[in-house]
Amino acid sequence: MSAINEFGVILLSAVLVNNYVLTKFLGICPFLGVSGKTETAIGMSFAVMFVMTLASTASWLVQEYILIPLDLLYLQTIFFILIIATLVQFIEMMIHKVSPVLYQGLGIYLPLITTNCAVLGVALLNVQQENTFMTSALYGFGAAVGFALVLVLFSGLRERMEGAPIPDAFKGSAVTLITAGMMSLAFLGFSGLVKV
Amino acid sequence: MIKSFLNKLGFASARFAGGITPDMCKWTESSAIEDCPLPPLFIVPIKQHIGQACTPLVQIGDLVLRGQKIAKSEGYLSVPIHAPTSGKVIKIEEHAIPHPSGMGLTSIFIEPDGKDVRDTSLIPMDNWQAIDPAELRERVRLCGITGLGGAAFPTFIKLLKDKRNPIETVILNGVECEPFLTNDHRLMLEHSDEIMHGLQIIMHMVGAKKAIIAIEDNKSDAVNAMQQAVSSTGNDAISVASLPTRYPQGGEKQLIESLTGKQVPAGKLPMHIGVLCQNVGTVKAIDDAVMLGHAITDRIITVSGDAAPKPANMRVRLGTPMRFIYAQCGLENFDGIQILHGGPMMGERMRHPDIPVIKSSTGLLAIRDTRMKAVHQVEDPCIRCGHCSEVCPISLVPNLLADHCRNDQLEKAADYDLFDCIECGACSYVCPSHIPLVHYFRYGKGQTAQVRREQSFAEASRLRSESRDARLQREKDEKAAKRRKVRDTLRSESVLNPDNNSAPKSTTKTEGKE
Amino acid sequence: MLIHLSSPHIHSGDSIRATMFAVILALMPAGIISVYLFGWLAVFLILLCMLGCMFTEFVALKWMGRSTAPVMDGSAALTGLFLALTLPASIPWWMALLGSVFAIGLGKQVYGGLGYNPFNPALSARIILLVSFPLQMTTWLIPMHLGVSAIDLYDFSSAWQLFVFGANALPHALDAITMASPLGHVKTEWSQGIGVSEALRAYDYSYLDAFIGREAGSLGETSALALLIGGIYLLARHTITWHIPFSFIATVAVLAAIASMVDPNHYTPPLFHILAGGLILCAFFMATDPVSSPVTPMGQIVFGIGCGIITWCIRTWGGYPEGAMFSVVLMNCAVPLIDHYCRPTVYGKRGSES
Amino acid sequence: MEQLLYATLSLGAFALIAGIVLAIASKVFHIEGDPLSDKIDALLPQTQCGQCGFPGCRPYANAVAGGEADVNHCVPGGERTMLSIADLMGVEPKALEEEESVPVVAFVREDECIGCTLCIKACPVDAIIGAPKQYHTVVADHCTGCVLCLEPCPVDCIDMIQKPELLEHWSWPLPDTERAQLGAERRESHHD
Repeated sequence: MSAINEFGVILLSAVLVNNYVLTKFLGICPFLGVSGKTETAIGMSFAVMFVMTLASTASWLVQEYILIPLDLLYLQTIFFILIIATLVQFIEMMIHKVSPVLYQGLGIYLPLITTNCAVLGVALLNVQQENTFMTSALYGFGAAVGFALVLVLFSGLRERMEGAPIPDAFKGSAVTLITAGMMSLAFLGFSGLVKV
Repeated sequence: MIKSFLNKLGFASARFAGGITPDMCKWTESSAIEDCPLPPLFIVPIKQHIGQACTPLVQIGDLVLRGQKIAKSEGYLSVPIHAPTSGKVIKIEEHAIPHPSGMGLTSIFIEPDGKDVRDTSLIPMDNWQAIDPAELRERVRLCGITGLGGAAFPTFIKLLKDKRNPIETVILNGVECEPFLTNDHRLMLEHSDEIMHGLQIIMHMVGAKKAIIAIEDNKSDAVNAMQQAVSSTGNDAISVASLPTRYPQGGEKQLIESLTGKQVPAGKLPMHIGVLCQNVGTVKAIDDAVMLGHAITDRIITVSGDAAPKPANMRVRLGTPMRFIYAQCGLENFDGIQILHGGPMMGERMRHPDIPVIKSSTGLLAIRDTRMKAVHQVEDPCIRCGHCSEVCPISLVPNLLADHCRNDQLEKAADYDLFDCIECGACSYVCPSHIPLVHYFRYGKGQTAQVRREQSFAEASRLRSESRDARLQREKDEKAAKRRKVRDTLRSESVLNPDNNSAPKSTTKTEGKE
Repeated sequence: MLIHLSSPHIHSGDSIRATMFAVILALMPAGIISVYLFGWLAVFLILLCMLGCMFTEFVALKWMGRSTAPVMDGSAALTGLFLALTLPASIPWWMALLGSVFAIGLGKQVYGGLGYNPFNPALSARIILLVSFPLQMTTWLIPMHLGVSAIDLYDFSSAWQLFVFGANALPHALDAITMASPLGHVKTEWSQGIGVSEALRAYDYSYLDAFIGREAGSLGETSALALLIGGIYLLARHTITWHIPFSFIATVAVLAAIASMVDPNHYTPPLFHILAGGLILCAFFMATDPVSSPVTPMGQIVFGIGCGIITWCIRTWGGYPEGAMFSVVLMNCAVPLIDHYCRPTVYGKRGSES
Repeated sequence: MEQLLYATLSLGAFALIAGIVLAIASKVFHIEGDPLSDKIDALLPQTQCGQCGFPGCRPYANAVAGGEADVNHCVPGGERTMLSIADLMGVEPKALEEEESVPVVAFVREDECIGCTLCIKACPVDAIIGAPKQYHTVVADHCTGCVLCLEPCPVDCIDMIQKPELLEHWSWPLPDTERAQLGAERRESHHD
């Protein structure tokens, strides 16, 4: 029971309370870049979920079985980036094969998952928080779900704003950022929901 | 009172979804049908139905009789056109027809001779019970009968006795849910026996076991009249249903849902669920065609509107110019007046009154400019109140759909079921922002059709281009092969003489010039 | 005159202005109760917010070179009224004004004006204020009827004094004129290990008072009775439908009922939840704001349920005592997706398509 | 020193593994052909007119898919084609290079035609029929209006005439209300 409880708390915290985009402000680049259309946003979400979950588990393994035993902690960042880059390359080839349109839609943002700070952030935070293998996998997954949730919600809002007579001064990224800010404020309502 | 309150709360009393209860303005419900005199000139367009246009059979100077076929149908989805009276064909040229574009169509101009002599080549079929349904069906087609409720779909197509889709129920549509219009109402009062007789002919034709005559409860006298006609026939397979007044109950699909609780599946026809729906006016026309051998040359039209001095129900010959009909009702000056062809909910605005009435003309309205402007000129932003989706009889989400149409997002619009829209206008009617939703849907439908046309044209062009490229390639290959052959022979001949090697090159040049 | 006129050519006569004024009318009972509770202060605040919103709208439209006609369509005034009713009576006037500017400027005009704002403008402004000024936004004046307040708000000049110069300018300590709201009280007590029933007894809580509105809280949220009268008027007028209010309140009630059955000492009973805080105000007026809520009935029910769940979770476990406002804005984010996926089945497509 | 060795070795080994995994993946997910250019080709009007600077629609589609050409070169396709290609490619729409023109078809003035068959050879979609020394006729239903037949005609007997507007092809324009018109204008200015 307590294990399930703990897992639930981790998930809830990662998805809502400490949402990577809206409260930690990590991964803003793809959040703004690929939220123009819901379809691409969903594709991006799955890609990030895949990369984030695998990256957090893989980095945990590397940390535990290579870096610590060999006392190579100063190589942490390089290793993690290597892992992430490999995963991203892998998923890029996969998407290109499975859905060329999605591949086009994600465009430059797909290889840029490599530099998505949220992915590296999850890997580093996992290590910092001294999570176990299971909890880091869960934390990575939760963070990705949180990222996916706000990305998809945000894409819906942006699609709705597409036909709106937005004043010229606010067109484009201005209104997008205001909306993101508003969402972030609303997510503050979740603060304190889970004590982590 | 309670009922209207419940309606307001969203508990619809009719069984189809949505719907509205506009002010019905049935000002002419107690005026008997008058005969409209013959105009000095008839303008008969060669297409008065949904489907392919007809080909004129007459030439300038020909004398025609009333009911004589003057244009023959082309293709399956088409019915012939008949002369509205006896007279002379004076010209055949393009003339504006009742169409929202204001565009024209080839029309046959007939000057009446005043004698109004009927063509009697079609003999009455008094013994219709003994006649094969297929023969009756051909009669209905020959007499040019289309649905007279406004859509003008060729009637004979629906009267098919099909073993795979047997018709169980015939629904007689006397709902007339459009405001202002009373032509069906008067017809049911004054010609209930003919309608009843026509209904029995139809039941014989399609082999239906029962029939329902549907009338809205704001026409209680018509309900009584039809009930009397039913009891006089003694046929207990026919019943009269009085339905609560609610627009667009008269829509075929909505009426079927109201009466049977069944929905016509998307992309299917009523006959696929064993139902045949006919307008009362159409049934009367069928009775005339079978019992008298009369082709359709006239119809009942309601002339009304706040700018019509003497609203009336009139029996009007097809091809009579609107200006002439309005004049009969005392309206001659059209300044500051808009004219509508059809009812106010689905009718089209005509740009001028010199347009003839056709088989689909249910009513002619004259509405003051100021009133039209109040409805049409303003468009406020959508506040997403959702009233439009509440009243939509087919459960669309009109405001989102209109957004997609306005933004030219045609694929999205199709995904939001644009093509299921019946353009009843209930959404535009209730919209607090006065958004012309139906107009956006029509725009979206037109644009989609355009895109599809362009796509199929592009596809055909691609095929032609590819086959041309293939042909050119083949020709080139053949020539090359021939050349190689020639070269080979040359080479074998001059294997000891290297000077001849330039020969193939010159061959290429001459070939290229050809 | 226009060339292409598509049918229909008649109209029901409904308009945006009529809708907006109906909602303003429906909020009048709550406004009257707020005047009863907070005297002139309520009048000042409501007027300030309404005028502030209308003025902001006017300036924004002028600035963008658009027609200023929408200022008078009642939507800006309504936003101001909404905002005022969610504010505590003791809020400094400049904060209320700032809120009005945020509501219309950032909440509405930035998105292109009426009909395009994804979030409820009044609630976005309130959240901005709550996050920026947490203390002032959760300080509740003692309502007048309790007779224990050290200041007479029915007296114009002393109310004006408080309104213009703020609570700190008063000779009394702030404590003498403020108290906790029921929700905040229960939450604080629980954090100190005091159970629900004991906390409520200490608060002298009565369901009847809460229903009528005789309790601490923001201007317009206290009286369930007044809000229900307005809500029923809107339902009868068909300005709103039952879907959102019902699903919203029912969800909170069901969650509260289950939780209080499991541990009545920790979780407050459903009726307390319904009457407390801004739930009824949000359910009948804020969540049903047509522009920022879903269009389809199905979507509205989903929206209401989502609001209910978030409200109850924040109230029960969250850092803020009241979650109704947050829940509405959070669900506003999801409206485009709800609209997309909760469309009704079109005629003739039942069961035939996925 | 030993540390450095471990570091180099482990990192090198790890990179090697990653490299092998990716190499295998690139074999597994190898892509035949270019499905994207097929999709673009399907959006083009197939006039084969060459106004885009490429010798036909397919070559242009290939160029766009390969990122060698912009999305706004198709003149006969007009704004809608440009928008849908931009949408497919996920790039910002661009203004068309030339004004959209009304749809036209070629028409041969038969009394002047000398029957040289040059236009027949030039027509990319075989829309002109006729034999040597006979009048040639344009099949209007097949003509794409590409104007490629004008140039080779030695006697200049081919006209481009406007396509007649058919009643069945008429469609409702946008409403005349200010809001609808503003929307249309906004949409147009958006691409400039």
